[in-house]
Amino acid sequence: MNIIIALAYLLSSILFILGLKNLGSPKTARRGNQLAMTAMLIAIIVTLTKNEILDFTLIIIGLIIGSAIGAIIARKVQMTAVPQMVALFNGLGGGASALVALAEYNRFSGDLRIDVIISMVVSLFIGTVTFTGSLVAFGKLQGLIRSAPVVFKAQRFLNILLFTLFLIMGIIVIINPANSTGLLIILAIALILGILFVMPIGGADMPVVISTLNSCSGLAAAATGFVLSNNILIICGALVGASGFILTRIMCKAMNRSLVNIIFGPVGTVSVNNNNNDKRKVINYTEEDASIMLEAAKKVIIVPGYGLAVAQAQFALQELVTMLINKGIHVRYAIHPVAGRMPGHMNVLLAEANVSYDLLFDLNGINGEFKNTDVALIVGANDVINPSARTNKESPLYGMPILNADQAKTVVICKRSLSPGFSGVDNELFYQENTLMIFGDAKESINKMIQLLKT
Amino acid sequence: MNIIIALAYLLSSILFILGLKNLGSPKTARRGNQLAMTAMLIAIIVTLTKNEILDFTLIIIGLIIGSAIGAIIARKVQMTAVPQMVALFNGLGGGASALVALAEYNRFSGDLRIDVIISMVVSLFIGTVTFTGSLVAFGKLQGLIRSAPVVFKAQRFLNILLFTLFLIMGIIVIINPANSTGLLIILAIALILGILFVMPIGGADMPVVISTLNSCSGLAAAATGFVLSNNILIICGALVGASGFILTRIMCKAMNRSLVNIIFGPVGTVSVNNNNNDKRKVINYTEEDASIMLEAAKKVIIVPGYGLAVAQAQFALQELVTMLINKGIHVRYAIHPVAGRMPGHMNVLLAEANVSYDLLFDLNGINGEFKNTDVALIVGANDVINPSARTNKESPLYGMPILNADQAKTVVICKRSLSPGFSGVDNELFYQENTLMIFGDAKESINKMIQLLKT
Amino acid sequence: MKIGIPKEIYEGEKRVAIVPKMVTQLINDGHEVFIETGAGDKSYFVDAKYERANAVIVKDKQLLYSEIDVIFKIQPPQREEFEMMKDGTTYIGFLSSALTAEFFKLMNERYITSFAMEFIPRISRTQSMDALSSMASIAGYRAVLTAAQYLGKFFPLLMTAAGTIPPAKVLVVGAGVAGLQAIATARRLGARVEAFDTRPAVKEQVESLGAQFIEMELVADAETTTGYAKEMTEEFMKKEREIIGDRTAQNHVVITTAQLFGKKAPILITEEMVKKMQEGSVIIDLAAEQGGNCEITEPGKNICKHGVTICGLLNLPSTLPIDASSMYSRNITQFFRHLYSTEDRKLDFEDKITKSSCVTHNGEIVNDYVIKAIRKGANT
Amino acid sequence: MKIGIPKEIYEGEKRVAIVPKMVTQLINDGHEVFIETGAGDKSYFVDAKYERANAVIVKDKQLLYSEIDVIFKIQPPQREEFEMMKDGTTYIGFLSSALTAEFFKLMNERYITSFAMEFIPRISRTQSMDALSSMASIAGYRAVLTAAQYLGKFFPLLMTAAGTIPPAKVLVVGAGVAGLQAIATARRLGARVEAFDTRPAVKEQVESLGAQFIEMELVADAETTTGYAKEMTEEFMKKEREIIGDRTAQNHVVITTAQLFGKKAPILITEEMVKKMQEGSVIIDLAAEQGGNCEITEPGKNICKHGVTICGLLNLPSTLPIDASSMYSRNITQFFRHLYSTEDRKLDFEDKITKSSCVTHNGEIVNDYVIKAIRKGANT
Amino acid sequence: MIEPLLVSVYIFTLAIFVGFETITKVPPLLHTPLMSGTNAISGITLVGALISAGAGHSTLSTVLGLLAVIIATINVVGGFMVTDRMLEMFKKGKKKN
Amino acid sequence: MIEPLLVSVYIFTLAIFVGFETITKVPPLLHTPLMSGTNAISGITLVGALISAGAGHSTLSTVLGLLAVIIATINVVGGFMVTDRMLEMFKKGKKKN
Ligand SMILES: NC(=O)c1ccc[n+]([C@@H]2O[C@H](COP(=O)([O-])OP(=O)(O)OC[C@H]3O[C@@H](n4cnc5c(N)ncnc54)[C@H](OP(=O)(O)O)[C@@H]3O)[C@@H](O)[C@H]2O)c1
Ligand SMILES: NC(=O)c1ccc[n+]([C@@H]2O[C@H](COP(=O)([O-])OP(=O)(O)OC[C@H]3O[C@@H](n4cnc5c(N)ncnc54)[C@H](OP(=O)(O)O)[C@@H]3O)[C@@H](O)[C@H]2O)c1
Ligand SMILES: NC(=O)c1ccc[n+]([C@@H]2O[C@H](COP(=O)([O-])OP(=O)(O)OC[C@H]3O[C@@H](n4cnc5c(N)ncnc54)[C@H](O)[C@@H]3O)[C@@H](O)[C@H]2O)c1
Ligand SMILES: NC(=O)c1ccc[n+]([C@@H]2O[C@H](COP(=O)([O-])OP(=O)(O)OC[C@H]3O[C@@H](n4cnc5c(N)ncnc54)[C@H](O)[C@@H]3O)[C@@H](O)[C@H]2O)c1
Repeated sequence: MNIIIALAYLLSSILFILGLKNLGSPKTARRGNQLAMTAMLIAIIVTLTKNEILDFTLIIIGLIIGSAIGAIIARKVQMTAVPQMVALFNGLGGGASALVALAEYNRFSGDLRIDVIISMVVSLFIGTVTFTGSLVAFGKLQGLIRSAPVVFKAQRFLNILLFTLFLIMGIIVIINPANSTGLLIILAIALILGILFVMPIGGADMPVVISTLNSCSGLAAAATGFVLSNNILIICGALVGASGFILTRIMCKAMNRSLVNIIFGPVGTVSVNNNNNDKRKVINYTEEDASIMLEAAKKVIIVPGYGLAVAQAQFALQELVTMLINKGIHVRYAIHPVAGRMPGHMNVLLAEANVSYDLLFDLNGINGEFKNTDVALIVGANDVINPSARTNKESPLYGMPILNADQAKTVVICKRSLSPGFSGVDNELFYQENTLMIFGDAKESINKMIQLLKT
Repeated sequence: MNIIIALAYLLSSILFILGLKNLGSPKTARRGNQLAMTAMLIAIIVTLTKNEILDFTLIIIGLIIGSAIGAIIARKVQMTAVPQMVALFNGLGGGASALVALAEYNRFSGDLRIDVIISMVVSLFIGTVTFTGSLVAFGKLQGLIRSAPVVFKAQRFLNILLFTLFLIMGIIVIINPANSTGLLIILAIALILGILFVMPIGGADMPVVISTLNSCSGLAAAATGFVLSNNILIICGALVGASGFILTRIMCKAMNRSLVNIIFGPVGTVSVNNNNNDKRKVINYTEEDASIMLEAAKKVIIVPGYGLAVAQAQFALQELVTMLINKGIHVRYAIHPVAGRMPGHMNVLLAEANVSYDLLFDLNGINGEFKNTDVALIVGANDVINPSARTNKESPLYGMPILNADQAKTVVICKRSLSPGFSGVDNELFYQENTLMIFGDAKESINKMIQLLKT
Repeated sequence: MKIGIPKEIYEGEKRVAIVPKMVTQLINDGHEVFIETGAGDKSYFVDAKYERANAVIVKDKQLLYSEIDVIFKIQPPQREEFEMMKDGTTYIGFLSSALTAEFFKLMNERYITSFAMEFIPRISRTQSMDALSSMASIAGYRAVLTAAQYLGKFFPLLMTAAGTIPPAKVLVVGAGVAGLQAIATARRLGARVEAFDTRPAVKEQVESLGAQFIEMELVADAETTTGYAKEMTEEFMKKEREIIGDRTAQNHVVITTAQLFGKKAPILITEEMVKKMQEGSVIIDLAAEQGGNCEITEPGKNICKHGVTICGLLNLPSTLPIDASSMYSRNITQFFRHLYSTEDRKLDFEDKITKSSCVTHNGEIVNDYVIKAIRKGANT
Repeated sequence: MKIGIPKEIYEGEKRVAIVPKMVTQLINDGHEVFIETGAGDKSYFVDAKYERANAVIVKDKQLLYSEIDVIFKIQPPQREEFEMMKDGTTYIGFLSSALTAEFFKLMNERYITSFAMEFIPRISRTQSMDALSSMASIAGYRAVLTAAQYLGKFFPLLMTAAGTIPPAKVLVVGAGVAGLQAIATARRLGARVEAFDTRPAVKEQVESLGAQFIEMELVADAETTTGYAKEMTEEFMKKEREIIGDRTAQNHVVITTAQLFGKKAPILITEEMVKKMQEGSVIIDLAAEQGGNCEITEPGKNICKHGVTICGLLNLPSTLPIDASSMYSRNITQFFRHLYSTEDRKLDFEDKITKSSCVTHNGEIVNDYVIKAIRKGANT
Repeated sequence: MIEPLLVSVYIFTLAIFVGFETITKVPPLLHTPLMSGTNAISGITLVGALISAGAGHSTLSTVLGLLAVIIATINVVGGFMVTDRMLEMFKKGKKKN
Repeated sequence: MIEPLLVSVYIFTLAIFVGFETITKVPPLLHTPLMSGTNAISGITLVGALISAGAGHSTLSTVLGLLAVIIATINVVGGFMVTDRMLEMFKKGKKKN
């Protein structure tokens, strides 16, 4: 190992670490991505200077083709299609690891140290599973394959069988590295297992699956690093493997599911209203999301309702508002004439919290403003923002003037559940695309937001 | 390197990392220490099984003597003398690294790879500086040496001179590893530099110095690891080096000083009242400290005063109280009859924040309780807890009944400065040994505590 | 249309049915507004303000009545007012306390179309017309102020150098609109407040205002389909009085608001219970209009008996004339707009709100509820 | 010692100088307490309660006076009371409004040792004896309640289906003890409050209660060494009236408390300013006792002029008799305890508090302040 | 023989720790960008592919290597660019698509 | 020749990162225990001392090694014990002496 190359790789690793660190926080994410790009560039250039590399033409061609395709996809893809793109890219990464393992195997044709052959088998297996698994995930998200979970009877049994077979073949190959058929069998098993692994999982759970596969592709890269005794591959692979694992855990938590439940769960779709159509799916957003939206906003309108009184969240709410105002955000309260359970209920509450009267606007005073507002933060209100009062003649609310919170760019709603308010009418605003539902007691939710905005 | 040993070292490293991580948080600190102990035990046992080691008698004797001395000191030392003990131990650690470097030098007597000799020089130098520096710090804290900063004219010049000399000698030795005189000169320079480094720093800044030296002793150990190509030394040394550095930075921040300022500052003592005697020194405690004390408390009494009104901190305060109560802590408010600036001022405030009347106690109702109270949390009050009203006949406050907050086990006082209250009288409670002063706007301080108690 | 606002002649009435701000709105809607001179004086809306809003000030009452199509009033018409009304006029105002045989006779003789504000159904979209709610809010607020005025104690807790003054304790019986407002106001002033109601849904509402709810084994269906309280059995009432009796002796102020729509108010506080109260306590009986929740309440009077002051105040909203007029005026305007919301400004008796609130039309009683009540009265 | 509490005979006075709780404490201190029958009736402390506290109920006033060593009173003695006092008795109560030549003559003739509650120096350790503060607190609280009672508007902001009711705006002039309490109470009720005072230190205090402070170029030394406000130059007063005049036209309620210790109250609101106020506004003049801060205030009366109600209420603390009595009673007890705190129960004229508060002793006027005032009066 | 493997294991372990510690709390709105970013980083396998493709040993190796280079490059370039696009639009606080 | 050094540098760097990341925010009351704890950990140099002392090369090496063993052991044993004492008393929420 040439000393310069080693040190350059070290520098690259450090940049990768810093990049990853920055990627995890909203404020620095973009810089993080750029750091990681730089790191990658250094790693590539350094590798090209290695004297193991004899033939550049093919490499250059490969790089150009790959870059072109990658850039075109990245540029053309619709923002809504990003998840499947990530899946696709991820599959390619895994596939590349597997290919490298195969190439190296071919290069040394059987003359392999035990640790190298172990690494090869691992790299091949994980890389391939990642490859096909990701492709299936891509297909499901892109609508090429039926998104619903595909379950058949002996599935779990088959999985176990195949996995056992892999273990046996793996041992055989490791004992006798020259057994190339064994390696091909492993390849085949991995191809199938990847498909079987993802098929039974429903579209809604795909993000978690992709994250898991992402972690795997990191591990595959690390295994490739073991094959090549290349530290940067090991470090980056391990980084991605570990952080991908953590990310998967975080995502599971956000969905209130466990990973085991997602992978082996009887039915793989999350849907709060099972009896309703697909549109009525609700994502559990968190206070972090709300705080990101609030922080990025220029104009915010707060709509308090009866739930604010029940939660006694007025003090917390006002603290949040003061914080936002101090951050230069334009914040107002919109008070619906019948919010709460008695005339002036909201006024009593907000007066307790010493909210300046100048921040309070009544329906006429503010209803035109929602459409210019970045975030409408609804705290324990329901009927007073129910759009069915405008449109649905059957609704008991029909004819009651409502606050046009639905016209805001983003609507953040804090309440404990999807249950209706005083009038007992369901609220379609909860299912609107630009709505973030934050479930929980309003006071707790607001307090969490305060905490998050402080840091 | 034997594979079992290598893996055992790896395990030990992992335990060290986990131990260090746990040491950083109040709740897990003890477990962290135990993990680190376990890790150390594993590392020692594994080392003893190494086949490089031929002679056990001396080692066993050394271990027994060292353990005995260490255990006796640790057991006998007064809690107040802990800082100097840490300094002493730290010096010994640095010394040990230096000794190992010398021993290894002697063992290979000149026949050394360049990286090894570099590492040796670094280890010897840093280890020795740590050794003498720590001993001086110990002497100052123990009162063996005058604690005040010792400054003489050409000091800085001398330091630079010696350091340059070290660099020159270092290069000479590295070029010609057989030059043992050079090594001894380096040793001598390091001995002197350690002393010169710490002498000019005053007693109050010692903790920061010790932390810096601690970081150095970690680096010395890492350098020793380079000498011996021993990974666990490298890992642990780096861990301690890095975390010690971070800790130093944190401590400097808590003292509102920079490291540079501490080491090169013209006068090395911190004292808020320079014109007063030593007793009137005040430490800047932080909300973290307050929250640790509050969390560990069983009984808490809150004393609000006029500052609560000025800061409009009543809502935050009540939130804090609710949190503490939910944690099972017994919390009450003590309302002094003339707290604030009008009769019933505190009542108006606390009623705004919806504080239940059942939590409020007047002077007669609660004054006997302070002595059984773990923490008295004073929020913007001053005159009403000024003990001079009890004892000092000259004080304008003399004869006014006060709340006996000073009798609580710990007194936490939130105010912006040391300035006096309405009556203009200085308050000796601020300088009492069991008082934590938290400077800052009461609302901000309380809000920080809330945040800290939440995690 | 031509809208007329005569001066209220009911004794002690200080409100006016329309305030200048609403005059402007009605004129913008294309109506004409006639107002009797001095109609707003007692609520500080002087003629000049109406003039500025382009209302026509009419000096003579009779002239006013003869000019207009629609009368906006608050208090039900008295005999002399009937006599001035033009045949076929539309009348809007509170009516429920005046539904006597004589009333119907006079109304129908003159083919007056009359609407009772009380009969507007209480559904989501009528909340802006709901004068019962707006006036009850005022009553609840004033009840507490009156209690604070009569009570010889501070409402809030005060810990001072001159001793600790414990807070006043306030009991609110009946946590409807007025009761809730009373709770909120008393809490604002710093009193310890507890409340009781027969409808279980109220518990959460009371607690959301920071007051204690007094628990009692409640009857499951205490609520009618329209959200009003049902009349209770005598057994239940006995139990309720026991529980309230326990509490009245502990509290310094008792505010009662228990009403049953269209019935005499239930007796919740007996003289026995008053005797057991602390000297200096105050009872504010908001149900005085319906006979009172307290046995010894004398409607319209403040009496002091057994050391307790018992206020049987009537027409509390009128004691806050400025805002009461503003609110009522908005309610009646919104209602009027709804009634004549069709293109051709004809009444639509298919509409639920119009149908429920109309009492007499074209010489006949058209209100189901009234017809039922008359039949029932005739039977017994 | 034998302490006696005669019934207050001053018109409208409902307080009593000692409440049963304090009787118990005095008796525990080793004194005897005699109280005239019915003395506590108006504040709901009936004889039975005193009896339970072991006071001796005395039916005959004359008998009471002749029995006792120390008299606890609130209002200054009237002629008929002087006549009943035994020679050499000690008298404690408010006195400053009664310091006439006749008073001194009567006091000294009978060798009465008299203490004025108003003259207790306002230092840290006397806060528990400070009846001026405790009574001012009550006045501030009652002032707001009275204003709320007279104002035809809600105090709080209400956004309801019947329209948005803007909050009442309250201006407090003079933010001493009474003013601050008024601010706090008005804020509690939800009003928008602004305040003005000549002492700059008050700004922070006003803001700490959530009210706005009206800025004016203040005079640097507006405060005397004892913390009271100084009398201002006429030029300053003119400027002040201008600024206040701007504000009074904006506010619905004006509460004035500006007083200068021992002087006539400054005129801050002229009739001109009243004319510019909104119809229906209310002025509560807490300085009525000293002539009033408003030019047209009639002390003791509520008048309505230019559409504005001006209340010149006197003796507001007496309208909250229960708590006012409790607080005064604690003040006077603490004061009495201090006076006779020596072993031998002799007065110690070296003591600052005793010295400043004593008016007459042994047939002579002993109070420096009073002597100075008399000399000054004699000069002019 | 075993020494390089052990070194790799050490490095792997430490890197795992670094990976665990760096990502601690990520709000859901960042989940996708972060996933996309780490995905691009895992394209580091490109380095391995370059070596395989460039070593020029056998044709099969070279072809496999070339294929690996192409797809790994797609992963890297596409991954970073998509991530950047996502982060850019999200920073402006626009509503989700 | 240089390879082992490079490996050591990699491991050193990664360990530095781990060290930086693990300690982020420590309240002042924990400063002393943490310092004491890391100080004990830095006693890991004992491992080096053991090797020096046990290798039995020259007397000087052995003596130096023995000395190193003794003082490093004091550091380790004393350090951990003092830390534990501190943390124990602090956990009970007693007041700072
Ligand atoms: N103002 C009046 O005078 C008056 C009088 C009578 C009736 N009303 C009627 O009351 C309604 C008022 O509308 P609104 O939007 O204020 O209230 P709402 O429609 O009743 O909705 C209140 C919402 O708050 C949520 N909530 C309850 N407790 C909560 C907590 N602790 N934390 C977070 N959320 C909580 C509930 O959802 P979860 O259970 O999912 O949390 C509920 O959906 C109108 O229909 C109005 O007509 C008003
Ligand atoms: N209650 C009454 O009726 C009445 C009337 C008149 C006078 N007084 C007198 O007022 C005094 C009351 O005692 P007290 O203990 O309540 O008050 P205090 O003795 O006046 O002390 C208040 C303390 O609050 C601090 N403070 C001010 N603003 C703050 C903020 N934003 N955040 C944190 N701290 C803040 C100040 O210190 P920093 O500047 O360092 O922050 C000050 O030392 C007594 O002397 C009493 O005699 C009472
Ligand atoms: N549009 C709407 O949705 C709307 C509008 C206004 C009011 N409301 C609801 O209608 C309900 C009635 O309001 P209201 O104020 O007109 O009622 P009300 O004036 O008829 O009665 C006052 C209260 O007294 C209570 N009460 C009756 N008998 C009692 C007894 N024996 N003991 C104790 N309490 C007794 C009732 O339950 C009621 O809460 C309220 O809950 C209110 O929220 C709904
Ligand atoms: N022991 C103590 O420390 C203690 C006890 C009680 C009161 N005090 C202080 O004494 C001060 C006086 O209290 P008070 O209520 O008895 O005062 P007060 O009744 O004599 O006067 C009321 C207020 O009117 C103000 N005022 C006078 N002239 C004015 C003018 N021209 N314009 C506007 N405002 C004017 C005064 O500044 C004062 O704030 C207060 O600040 C109080 O805090 C101190």
